[in-house]
Amino acid sequence: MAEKLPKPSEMAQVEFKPQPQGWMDPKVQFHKGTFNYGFNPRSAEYLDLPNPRKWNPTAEDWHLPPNWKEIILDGLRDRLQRFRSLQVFMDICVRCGACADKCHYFIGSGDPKNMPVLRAELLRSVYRKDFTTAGKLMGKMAGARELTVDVLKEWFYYFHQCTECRRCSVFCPYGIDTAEITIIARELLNLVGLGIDWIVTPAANCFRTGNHLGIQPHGFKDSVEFAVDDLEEITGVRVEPSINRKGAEALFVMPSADYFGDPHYFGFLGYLALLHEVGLDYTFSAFASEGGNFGLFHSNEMMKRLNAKIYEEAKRLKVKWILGGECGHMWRVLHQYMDTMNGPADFLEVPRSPITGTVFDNARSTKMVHICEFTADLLYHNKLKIDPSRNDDFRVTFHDSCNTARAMGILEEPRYIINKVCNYFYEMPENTIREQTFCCGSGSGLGTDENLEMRLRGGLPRGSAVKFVREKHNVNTLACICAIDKATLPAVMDYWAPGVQVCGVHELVGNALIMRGEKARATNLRGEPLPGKEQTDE
Amino acid sequence: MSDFTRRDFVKAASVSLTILALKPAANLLALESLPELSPLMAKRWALAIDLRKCLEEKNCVKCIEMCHFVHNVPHFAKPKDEVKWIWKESFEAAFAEQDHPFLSADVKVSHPLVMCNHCANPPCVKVCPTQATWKREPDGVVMMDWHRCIGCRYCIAACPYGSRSFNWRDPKPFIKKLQPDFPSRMRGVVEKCNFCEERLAKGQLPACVEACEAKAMVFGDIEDADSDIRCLLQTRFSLRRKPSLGTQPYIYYLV
Amino acid sequence: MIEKALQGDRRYWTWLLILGAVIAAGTGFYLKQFHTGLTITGLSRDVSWGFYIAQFTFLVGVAASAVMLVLPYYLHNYKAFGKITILGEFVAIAAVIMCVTFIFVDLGQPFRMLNIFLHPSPSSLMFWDTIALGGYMCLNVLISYITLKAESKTLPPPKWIKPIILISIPWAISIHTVTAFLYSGLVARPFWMTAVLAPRFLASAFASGPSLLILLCLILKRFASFDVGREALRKLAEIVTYAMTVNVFFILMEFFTTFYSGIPEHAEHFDYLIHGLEGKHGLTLWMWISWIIAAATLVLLINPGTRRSEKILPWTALLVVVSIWIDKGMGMVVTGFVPTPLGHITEYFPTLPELMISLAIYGMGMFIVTIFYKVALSVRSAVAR
Amino acid sequence: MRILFSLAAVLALLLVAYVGVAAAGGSYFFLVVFPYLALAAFFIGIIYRILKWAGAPVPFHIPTTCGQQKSLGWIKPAKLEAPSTTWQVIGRMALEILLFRSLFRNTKAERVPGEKVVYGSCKWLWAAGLAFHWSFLIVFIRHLRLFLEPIPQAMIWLENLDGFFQVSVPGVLITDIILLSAITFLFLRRIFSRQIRYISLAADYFPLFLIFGIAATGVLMRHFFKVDLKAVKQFAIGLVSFSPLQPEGLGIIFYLHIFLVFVLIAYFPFSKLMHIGGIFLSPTRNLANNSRAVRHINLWNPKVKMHSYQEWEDEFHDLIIGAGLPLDKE
Amino acid sequence: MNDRGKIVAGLIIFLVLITTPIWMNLVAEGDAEGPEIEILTKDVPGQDKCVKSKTEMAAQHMDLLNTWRDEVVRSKARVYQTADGRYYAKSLTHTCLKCHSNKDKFCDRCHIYVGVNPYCWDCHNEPKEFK
Repeated sequence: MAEKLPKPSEMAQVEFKPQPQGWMDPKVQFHKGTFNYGFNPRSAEYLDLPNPRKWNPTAEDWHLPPNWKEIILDGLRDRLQRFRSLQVFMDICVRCGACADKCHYFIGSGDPKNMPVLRAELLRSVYRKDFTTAGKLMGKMAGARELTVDVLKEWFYYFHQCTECRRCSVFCPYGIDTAEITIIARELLNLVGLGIDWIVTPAANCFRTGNHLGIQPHGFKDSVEFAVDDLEEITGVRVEPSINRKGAEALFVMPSADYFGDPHYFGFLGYLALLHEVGLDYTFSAFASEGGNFGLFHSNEMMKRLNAKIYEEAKRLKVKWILGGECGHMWRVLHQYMDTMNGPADFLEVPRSPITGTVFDNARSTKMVHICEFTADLLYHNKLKIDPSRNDDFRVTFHDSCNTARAMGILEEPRYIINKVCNYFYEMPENTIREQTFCCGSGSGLGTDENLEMRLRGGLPRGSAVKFVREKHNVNTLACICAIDKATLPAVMDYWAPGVQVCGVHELVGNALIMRGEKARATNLRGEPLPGKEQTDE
Repeated sequence: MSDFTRRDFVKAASVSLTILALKPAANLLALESLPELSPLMAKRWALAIDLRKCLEEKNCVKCIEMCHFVHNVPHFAKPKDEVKWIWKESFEAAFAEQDHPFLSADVKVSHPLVMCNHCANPPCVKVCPTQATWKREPDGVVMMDWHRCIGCRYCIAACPYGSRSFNWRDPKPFIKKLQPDFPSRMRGVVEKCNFCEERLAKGQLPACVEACEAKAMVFGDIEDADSDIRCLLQTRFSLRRKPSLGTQPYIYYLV
Repeated sequence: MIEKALQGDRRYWTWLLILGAVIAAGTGFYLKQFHTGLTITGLSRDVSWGFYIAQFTFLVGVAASAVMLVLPYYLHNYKAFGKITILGEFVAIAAVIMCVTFIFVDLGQPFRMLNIFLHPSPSSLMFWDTIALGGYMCLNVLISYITLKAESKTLPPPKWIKPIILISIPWAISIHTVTAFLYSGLVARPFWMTAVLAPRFLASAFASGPSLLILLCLILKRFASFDVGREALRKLAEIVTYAMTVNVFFILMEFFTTFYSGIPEHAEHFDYLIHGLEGKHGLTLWMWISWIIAAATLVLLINPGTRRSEKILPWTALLVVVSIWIDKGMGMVVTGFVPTPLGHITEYFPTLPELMISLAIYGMGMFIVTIFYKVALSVRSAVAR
Repeated sequence: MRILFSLAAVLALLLVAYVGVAAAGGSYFFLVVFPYLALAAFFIGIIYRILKWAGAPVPFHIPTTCGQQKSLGWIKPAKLEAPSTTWQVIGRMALEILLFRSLFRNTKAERVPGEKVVYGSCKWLWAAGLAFHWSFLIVFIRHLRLFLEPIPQAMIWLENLDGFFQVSVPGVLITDIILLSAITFLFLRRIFSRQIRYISLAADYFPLFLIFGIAATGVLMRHFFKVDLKAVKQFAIGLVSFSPLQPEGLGIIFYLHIFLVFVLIAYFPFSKLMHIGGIFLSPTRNLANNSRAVRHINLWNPKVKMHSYQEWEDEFHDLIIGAGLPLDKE
Repeated sequence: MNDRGKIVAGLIIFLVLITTPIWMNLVAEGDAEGPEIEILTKDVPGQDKCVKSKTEMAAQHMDLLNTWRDEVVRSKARVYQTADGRYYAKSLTHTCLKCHSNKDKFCDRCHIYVGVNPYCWDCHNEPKEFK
């Protein structure tokens, strides 16, 4: 597929491409590279999803159930009653257009239906037709349209071109959150079996094994041990993490990619080194071996099902609180949904760092602390010995992950850490960071090669911002705190800002951390020679 | 504008005269209140002040009092706030160019009346940014529209005769006796002698002229060769203030 | 971009708060003036323009002086001014706003301000001054907005702005020329009726404006760690040197013409300044201070050693501003009324309300400059980051 | 098409009022019947809409955080961008509602050579929106002088301030000018921006034309086709004290003006204009970012099929043993 | 989370605010007719008609006065001809106030009622003969 991709200079020539007859005319071309394939029926069956079957988005017939329209309209009615957000967002948009050019997909594709307002109108037009008087009476003039198979296809296409990054919501004068609309639209699509495999199969894996990748207990153990060996080789210190151990102080939960993916893995080494160094009494869980939650991309029910294991394990293992690794949507769920769905966590204690004594009051109900909060606190209290020069080969910029930035507000902590452990840190242009950060282009379960072109288009704003600091400050490293970022941004960087690698913040911490009893390190966690050690390494 | 206005004016005036003749009882109110029954009209109004006659009554201020009464000119105790339309000035102040050490003692100690000169080339009119002051055609009265004046005081800076006053504060409380037939002014506007244009319209002479018992002031149409003022200027030597500035004042001083 | 003005450190907010308090206090006095009338000022029938109009005149010069940056930078491509041209434009905008506000508070009937446009009088220089100042402000707002915006996006400014910048150069000259004409065409005021008034205004403007900018640059260097660079400062000092020299030269011209001809109407005003008339000499001390300072600054400026010293330069610049502020402000405006056309000597001194209102307007100008500078420097630092 | 439709609709409304009054003499309808119908629609509609929104629960706690969260004591939280207490939320909402905080943030994306995109701040929409809404509010408040007897002094002050510049008689009001200019800008923006024209519906143009019509007829009535104000006030007070009068001396322009006003009032609850109520209920703005500190309750928290640890342990029993991990069930 | 109470409270506040005219009039027991305006406050023989019709005057008297003012001050045109051919001096204080001699009952009552604050009276005064 890669050879079919246009060159960056061509792809960057984006034109605004409205349909001449207006947007109400549903028309989708399933152009290869811009959409995802339907789910594997076996995964759907495992999760008891409706209408499991083999189907292909490019085919004319999607094998919908005969009463599909009724199902969707009933589903919409039901959700209007259950979500005030949906009702309000359906009713109050004034189409001021402030959100239009805030979406990375719109900026990268020029497709008007990727303007957040129009993405929402796809659903709103149907809502108007069937749930408002004006729409029933005036039809098209009131912006209403009939729900047809073509409209449904349009939904499938465009609601899988939204990464639920919420950037539009920041700019909307009413805070209309397209992520919320996309979530509900995808729930509706799933009611008639229109899910994509890249979401449903990881969800099924996660439901069964505890993690998206389907790693079974022994695999998890092997991964951890492998990392312990690697870390010993680099630092000379053998850390001793435990798995499923009862009575530890804290349970550590991370996205499965951390111990199975690259470059996540180096961050995982960082955690191991750090937690060992400060002597936190923690344990992993092979069951709660995934903090990420593809259920978020499917439906709120699925999210709840996949999330339940975390509190269940915390209770079973009798820990006092939970520590969470670097991940974006994982933290969206943990921060905004977990306590509501699967709480109250009254069997846990308000998190308190045993090293510094800091009580994490902001997590007093959920009882789960972000690793960056934990580490920033350690650094602030000078509990770590740091040699930032070990990261001198990295000229770093920081990519705020959408979920941690706009659904959590964790902006300063990672920057504080990076500034402590690195000597060369540069911010990207200000309208592309913090709450205005751009998505990697692959969030919300869209990080597959099936839709690579769309991912790269969506990655243009981020790529362009990185390219800016690359040219200006010779930045070569993009740090982030999101597993999907780490998985998908390398491709985006290779395409838009070649020469920039992606790493986790705790990889940088692990590099700079001086551990007690460590040997003279010759390489960083990636096994690359440390600055100044290139010759002696021979 | 001037042509139209004049025609309009004359027509209106003659019409009202006609009514007077034809319908003596019908429009009583209309008639009574029509001031144009016999307006005084001129090609060019001018005023001659006989300095000699004026000197005879050194302490006479009747003209000033009358003028200030009929026009609701306020009286302020503080000279800073002062508003005046007509007043007496020392000879050297009024006629600096004519002043020299050996002037006759009479003249030296005289205090000529000064006021707006209703110049032919009024500098104040030129500078007004809102046309709140203008020279009325054809009779040359330098008019002021107190509804329009923004109080920038550019005209005060421009007037070489110091004829203009500014209402530094609300004048109403300082009007000794309110004369309700004439408007008072509001604070923040400039004012000056208006040649009694409101009296001319009613067929009356300027208040100062009327008030002068010594008949030291002669008011009339200077373009009319038979007018009294023309005769006086023909027979007597007269001065104008600051003639070198080219403003062409229409107040003449007979010496 | 204005959002940059909303983020600042404690010092920034304290400064704005102080200015806000000054503005609030002055507004209180203005309400009093609005209610009672201009009687609460020191103005009188004889001296009908005073401190407000003096400040107006001085500030028109400050506004016009932006051209001393725009011209070398855009016309001669003088790169050292690249960093400060926009700062000059911002000062110009703030100065024009202050000018308009000074006129506003000087009006007897401010509600009727729009009559200037509703009943335009082309024969009045005030009409032309309104157009010149308004147009100049629009030009500067447009130019600084467009160029700063391009800078914030790291793009070159659009091509169409170039001709507008070029128009702004003669326009800057025009504002001060027209303002000089405001005075110099009045038969009633011999003190102002001199053909050298417009050139003198320009010379003093090009001395005081850049001096003010030198001070602002040094303040920015001290408090906002923004260095405009040694070369730009030196060039500014050179401009001040030439302009101040010419300014003093023009003043001497006036002295010659007046005293050699000896026409009393002309000479009396100068007599009043030099030694007072009829025992009234309210301005004499001030004027002597102004002249002595002017002479001192010439020495400091012409001598390359003192001109280039960054220790001495701020003091020199301050002295230039003070000298011209006195000379072109009260000295220029009030003396036109002393003696009056009738030869009376009425002195004028600003009252407390007048000074407080003026202070508030300066406070407002500084507020605007602070905010604009904050925006510009934040945009720059964001781009440079 | 959508533009013309909306324009035609407003013109048709004007025609209805004109013909209704001028030809058919339906002043009773326009002064009594229709106003009460419109007001009834307004109140019932608004109550219905708000209660309908209120009827749906807020299942999840989903504020959009536009700044630093409150976490560690030494990190300065963005109290108004990521509020963590009720008062901070009120502050955020106040900024949003009174000053249009989010629109103030607006940027414009621009493509530049070298495969790059840059974003410049773009405040026109914010400025015009703010000008429009505030002047509309002041115009609305000003009109209360026709409904209140005696008139509160504050309203006289407001009117005097609004008419500060004494131009013409009666004086031109600043807010009238701002309102008309702002709405014109908003309309032109909808027309000339390709993106916005593309997304605009008839329902977007119609209120613009309607409000423009109201403002324009109001200005025409104030300055060009004057009507007897006393009659206007008699009508207004009669209306709100439920003893409607049909005073003499009301020109046709008055009927045009109030007919459009009451059309707007009646239209209000059934249109996007309800954003005035919706903004208060927007869960991304009106919730505190204290999701981990205070548990949010979902009233319909669903029962879902879970995969429990025991099921997991049973399925992977041998593998767990093989890996040497502890079992829960010995 | 149940916030319906808050929403209903907010709705009630909104309704109370927006219905200000209704309840304020209930409280004030406002009279919809407004104050009695005495049109003719002095009977002047021979004058039974105004310069324009009553309805026109009610709506447009300020226009008329404004025009009169400009014409008298600036154009020296001091006589007004009515549509039916009568002639009047253009004068608020002399012509209008002759019949409507009670400024309070004729002008002020209505102006206060509709909240209009003309500044004519800052300078112009009721002529002495009407006092």
